[in-house]
Amino acid sequence: MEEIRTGVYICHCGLNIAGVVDVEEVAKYAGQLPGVVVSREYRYMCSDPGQDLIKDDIKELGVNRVVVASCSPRMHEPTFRKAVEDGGLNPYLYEHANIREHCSWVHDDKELATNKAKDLVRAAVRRVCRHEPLVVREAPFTPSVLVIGGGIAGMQAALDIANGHQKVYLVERDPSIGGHMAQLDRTFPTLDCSECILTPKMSDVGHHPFIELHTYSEVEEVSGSIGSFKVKIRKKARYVDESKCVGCGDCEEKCPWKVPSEYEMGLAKRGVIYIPFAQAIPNVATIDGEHCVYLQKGKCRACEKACEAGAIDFEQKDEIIEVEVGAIIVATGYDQFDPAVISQYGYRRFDNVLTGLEFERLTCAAGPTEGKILLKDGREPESVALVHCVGSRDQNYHEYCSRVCCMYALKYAHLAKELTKADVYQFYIDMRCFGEGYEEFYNRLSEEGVNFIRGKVAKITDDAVTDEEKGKLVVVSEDTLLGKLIRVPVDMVILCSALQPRADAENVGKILNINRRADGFFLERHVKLDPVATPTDGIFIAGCCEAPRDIPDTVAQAEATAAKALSLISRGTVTLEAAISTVDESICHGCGRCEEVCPFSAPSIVSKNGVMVSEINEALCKGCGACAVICPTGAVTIKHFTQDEILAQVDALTEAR
Amino acid sequence: MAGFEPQIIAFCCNWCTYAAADLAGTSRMQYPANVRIVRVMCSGMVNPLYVLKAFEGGVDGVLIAGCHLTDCHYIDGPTKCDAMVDKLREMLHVLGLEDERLRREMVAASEGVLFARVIKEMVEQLKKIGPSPFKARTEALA
Amino acid sequence: MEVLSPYKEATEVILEAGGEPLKLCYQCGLCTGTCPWNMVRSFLVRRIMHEAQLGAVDFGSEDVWTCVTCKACVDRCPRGVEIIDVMRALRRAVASLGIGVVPDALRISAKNIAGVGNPLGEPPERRNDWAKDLKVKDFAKGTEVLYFPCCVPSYDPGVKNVARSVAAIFDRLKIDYGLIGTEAKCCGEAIRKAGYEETFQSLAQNNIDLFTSNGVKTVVVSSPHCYHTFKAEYPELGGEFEVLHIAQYLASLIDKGKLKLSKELNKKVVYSDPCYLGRHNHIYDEPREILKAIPGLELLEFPDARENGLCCGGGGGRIWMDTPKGERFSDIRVEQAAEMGADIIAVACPYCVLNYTDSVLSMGKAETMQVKDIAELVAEAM
Amino acid sequence: MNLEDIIKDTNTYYCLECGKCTSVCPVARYDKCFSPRMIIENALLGFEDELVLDRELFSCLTCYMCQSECPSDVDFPVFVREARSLAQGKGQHGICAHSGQLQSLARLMTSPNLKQKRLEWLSQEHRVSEKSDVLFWVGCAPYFEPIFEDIGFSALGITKASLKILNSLGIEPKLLPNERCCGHDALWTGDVDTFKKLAEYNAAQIKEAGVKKIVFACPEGYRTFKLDYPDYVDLDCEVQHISELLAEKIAENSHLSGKLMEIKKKVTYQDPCRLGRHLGVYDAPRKILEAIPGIELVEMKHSGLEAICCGTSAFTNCDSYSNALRAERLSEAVETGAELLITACPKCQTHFRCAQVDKGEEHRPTPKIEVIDLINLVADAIGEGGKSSKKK
Repeated sequence: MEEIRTGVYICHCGLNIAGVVDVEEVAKYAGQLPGVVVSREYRYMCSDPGQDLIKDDIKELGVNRVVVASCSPRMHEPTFRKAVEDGGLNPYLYEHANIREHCSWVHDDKELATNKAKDLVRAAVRRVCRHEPLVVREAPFTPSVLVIGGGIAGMQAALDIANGHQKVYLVERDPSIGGHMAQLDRTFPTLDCSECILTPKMSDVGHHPFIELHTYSEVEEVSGSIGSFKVKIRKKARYVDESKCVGCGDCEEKCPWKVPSEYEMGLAKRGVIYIPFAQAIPNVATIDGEHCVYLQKGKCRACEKACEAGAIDFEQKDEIIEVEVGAIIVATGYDQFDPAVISQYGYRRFDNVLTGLEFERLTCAAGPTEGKILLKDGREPESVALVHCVGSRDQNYHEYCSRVCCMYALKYAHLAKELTKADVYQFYIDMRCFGEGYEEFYNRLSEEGVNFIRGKVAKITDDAVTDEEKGKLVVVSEDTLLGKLIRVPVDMVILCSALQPRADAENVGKILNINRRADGFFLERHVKLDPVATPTDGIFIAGCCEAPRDIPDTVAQAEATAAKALSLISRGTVTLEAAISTVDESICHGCGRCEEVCPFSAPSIVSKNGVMVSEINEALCKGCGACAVICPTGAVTIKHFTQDEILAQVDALTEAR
Repeated sequence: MAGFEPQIIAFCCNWCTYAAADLAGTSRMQYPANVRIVRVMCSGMVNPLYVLKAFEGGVDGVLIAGCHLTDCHYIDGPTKCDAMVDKLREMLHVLGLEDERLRREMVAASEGVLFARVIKEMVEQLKKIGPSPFKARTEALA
Repeated sequence: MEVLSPYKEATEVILEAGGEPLKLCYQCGLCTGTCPWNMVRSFLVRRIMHEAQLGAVDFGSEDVWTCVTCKACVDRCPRGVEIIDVMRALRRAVASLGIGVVPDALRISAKNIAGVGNPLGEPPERRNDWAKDLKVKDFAKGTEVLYFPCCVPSYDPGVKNVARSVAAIFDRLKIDYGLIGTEAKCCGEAIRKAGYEETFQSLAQNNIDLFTSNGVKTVVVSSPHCYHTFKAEYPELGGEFEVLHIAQYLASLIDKGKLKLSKELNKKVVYSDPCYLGRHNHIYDEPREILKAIPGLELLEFPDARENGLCCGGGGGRIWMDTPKGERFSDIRVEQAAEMGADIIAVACPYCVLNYTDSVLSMGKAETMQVKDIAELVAEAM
Repeated sequence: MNLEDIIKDTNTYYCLECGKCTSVCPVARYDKCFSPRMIIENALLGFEDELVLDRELFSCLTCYMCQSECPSDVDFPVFVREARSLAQGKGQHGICAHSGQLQSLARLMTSPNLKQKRLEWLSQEHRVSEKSDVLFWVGCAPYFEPIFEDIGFSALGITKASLKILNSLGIEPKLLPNERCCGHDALWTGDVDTFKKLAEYNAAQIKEAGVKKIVFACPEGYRTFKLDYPDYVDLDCEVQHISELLAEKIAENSHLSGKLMEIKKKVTYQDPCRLGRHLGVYDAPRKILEAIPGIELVEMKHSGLEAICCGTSAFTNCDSYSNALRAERLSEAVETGAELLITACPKCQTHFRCAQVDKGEEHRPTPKIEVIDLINLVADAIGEGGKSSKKK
């Protein structure tokens, strides 16, 4: 048997660890543990000189096992494995002790923290003796990417990848791509027209030879893992043959049934067969099966008669398409917070209390009022109030700052000023104008004579107490700078509603097996250093499905995910988990419990020399360990997490120091 | 039971609860130093023997914590872990061990606050019920 | 310009006295906008929070004593600041630590409560006199229900009928109930909100010991204030009883079919949610169910009902303090009720009875409008 | 004890290296690396490390097949047992089945102030008596329930059946609320420390209970109390397997025999090694089977002194060889044409049931036959009648 020669390295992490844990004492303690030949402490083990200590000791002292006690292994285990490998050892002959996140940062008592650090190091030393060298394997990477969501984020990511001549499957739930950005009129702070900058991109996506676009489709099932995800896409029946439809719109005209248009935020109606908006991609009609009188009641077919191209196909059925991709980009966007739950704001009770997106449609030249800001009764408002932080920065709804509302409120203030002669009042708590050109935009609006009132609106009422208030909506708030309660009578109130996670985010998370934060948005792998990756390898997130953000940030994120996906494709292979299950055939009874319990179908019972035993398909095994727990005989073990290794750690932790 | 400091071993899944404990650290949340974490890849990887051995070693409480049912990196690890814990609890019950000594939690990666709270609660609870009945065994052996 | 220097010691006193959550306040002013006082006069809740954060509170100001603890602001506060706790802490700093002056009316009530166990200064031995002729039995071990009427119906001749109605209902339904001995004292809810923490502690301890030694398991109360403190505050001091407000108790009897109301009442009735029943304890439906069970009764709703209900002005110890004409919330309520054409304002709280009755009288509406506790209406309808 | 002492104590010096042991050894038939002769030879040559670090040391079933053939009367099972205690000292404990939970439970039971809840299953239908001087040994049954649920085995079913039989014989036994593991498995896997502690706690409790006789439904507990406890603790108590007690009563023609209902079944009987070769109890179970009307007993190819072990001992080294051995034994049972395989040992039952879950060999799947305990069969034969005796 080889002699165990362990090297132990205690990191100070500046004062992050050394400020609480007595690192010298821990190193001294580790030095006298069985099998330890060298024990050092160093200011920053992750630095080059720190890593060199390990490499040198391997070469000079014949160290053949390494323990580093520093930050979380989720941070630097790969770093030190690499150092061990560079030193000439197998990278798995390494064990990490977490004495920062799990020790110095959570305990301020120096003695207790030092003792805990000693215990953790002792356990790591005991465990590392039992580590075996493991071989890292590679598997081919399928050079294609699934992008979920056809808003600006999804489109940008898809275009970047496709322009690199790699295959993209872009799946959009709605009949057209474009997302929320297609509903916007102008964009802050430059006030350039949203449509003008978006439609060329939409058109590119629609015609790109490397993009396979599936609109009116949903991802139904995802299996497999990085490099080889198998995806089932449900292409919902739109009852229109996409290849025949020319997008003339005759059918919608003839359709006798009208329903509120989602695109127009319910401010206008659309046909049951419809093209959501003029620039829709693909420019084909879709029958809304839920409302179609023929599909529901068996009578009508007016559209069929109107369609010269003969594109209507009532026999169409949902179709399941299966594709294989190497990586997935999630860009599913956001929902607008429904302010009706804040009863004192009177949304849906008062005609002229609008949400941001509704106002957006009013200002749009192609919108229901042809770009005129009008009250329900057709008058032009003489005064407009903008209420900030509706549903955000409020623990009763969403605790987070919704990030874009201050800026879009300024944009609305400008549009109201530009398109009407109205007085504009902004009710804000704090103005957050942090982006490029944003503070300048705020200055510009101040110059334009917008009234800024610092205070969270308490209620909106039509209960007039003065003649001036009669027939108006009265916005009640404290002006916190004056220290006075004020009542501002206005004609129109715009509620700057928060961006919130999509209603189906939970379900999407389940399908993709990615986590969500407490606020309901998708969780990034590391908030600062890995912001577009998820903890699941090969799945990336871009745009508002991760948190509220504006268009520039969304686009930047989308490009980042594209770069991540392209870099995986250009590498061509993925590293497979080395710490996987293995079977000792001399012990196995072939009972099949492992086969039953495995969610990845890695084990199967096969005949070996006539005897039925379990065999592990290494490409499928993820190393979750369920088979080892269920195995009654002890034939199955998980490499690197063997019973022997974990018990060594448990035993060491229960021993006296 | 003055001065009694319970000893806890926590088996935490790499993807959720271990990350939650990291987050508790990054956010500098203070919690009692009575816990030692053993990292496992999945709560479904926790063998009942690990828990029994920890009790043999004289710990006062064991925590098994991992992803929520639908968050599992390996699809259904938490469900398997629950089934294992149910059986194990039955045995520990026959042994006369207080139910509180084996705690099963689901703590997502974002729930650093919850992790710190679970540890605090567990330490308080164990302080109330006192040392593990198996502690005397290790003391008798020593 | 007056230069303000934050007074650190005062902040510490407030934080120590239980105002910890105020650190979270981000000065949005929603509390001020929500506060009913601003319908009648200026009361800048937000500014008090900021003063308290900085330790720059003017303890001599009447603002310290203004809050009616109706909880409208707390429920809406985006940062979850426990504004009532902060107000209580300010008052405690004055009342217990002597930093400022306690208003006279409050000081007298506080003295009465501490001295004879009721705010009215009545002799303790006469606590159960309201029931003298009713032969209500004394609570003894094994009695099913303890009825605890609150000091106001016990002593105030104008409100006695609330307690007597409950007794009448219970007798008719043959409910096994009793009254606790005259050693009982004020529940202490309001005096605690008024800052007299020590008085509260001693009242609570007295009542807990009394209930426990008599083997009380279930207490039925007429006052939402008693309900709140028994339910939410006594358990911390070791008093765990099943507490039911009379509205809950009667509603469940109606639901089970045990209480049937047969006598018609052809009146328009508007129900005013007491803050301590509604916002503090989320009991909105039971009183309405009771009223709906009275045949002939037409139930009206105030425009600001339930979660948005307007306070009568009597919470937080304000019931003992003078509120000048023109600043009384109860006047606003009576005016609203009159506009709606209501014949009766129904309430479920003795303080509400006091305040509304006062308003009806002072506004000269006694001919057309009555104020009744739901127990009174039920007793009449049986 | 050192290796030399062990060799001395077990007659190993007299080994002639004839190899008869290996030739009759059921394990050696499948596991070509396992040879009792080689194990002894290593010991005699003083190769202690080779002896104790070899996983095969824990493969021996201690079934006593070899000793019956040994011309020098070498007590190989005891030799192995003692050698394992040396191995334990070097951290070797064989391959523990069921993750080693059962071994761990035994160790946990060495805690002094244990307050088990091991009798919660007890219900009104069983009559037990605090005052009785007969103790019924419940054993591991309450702990087995969750572990063996998935193979449909209920150890408590045997315990309950035992109580039913004892009650119908007019015995209302005493049960110990804090009985520990008897220590059988600990002793046979060389964990002598644990065994000693368990024996001491049990002896003290039994003494305090003031019982005269202990009845077992488990041959392992029975063997341990009868042959091993006397070496470690001072316990003056009669011990008996329930099959012996029952056979006795049947022979006395007590009221039980007449009451047995007819069960028309062809059955075969597995002699548990502990009951058979260890303690020589072969007849009692057969007498009982004969006494049940309708039961036709057919013997397997190997039975009685030659009976083949169920294949696993002390839940250790339950490997593919032991599984093959078990499959062979099941084939023998099936070949008799019996519908039921009767055993008198709960552990035989777990192993036979477990094996039937396994896939066996590609072209010869593990034979299937229902396995039940003798005690359950008798309890069935008593039927509801068992309860009527209450009136007496």
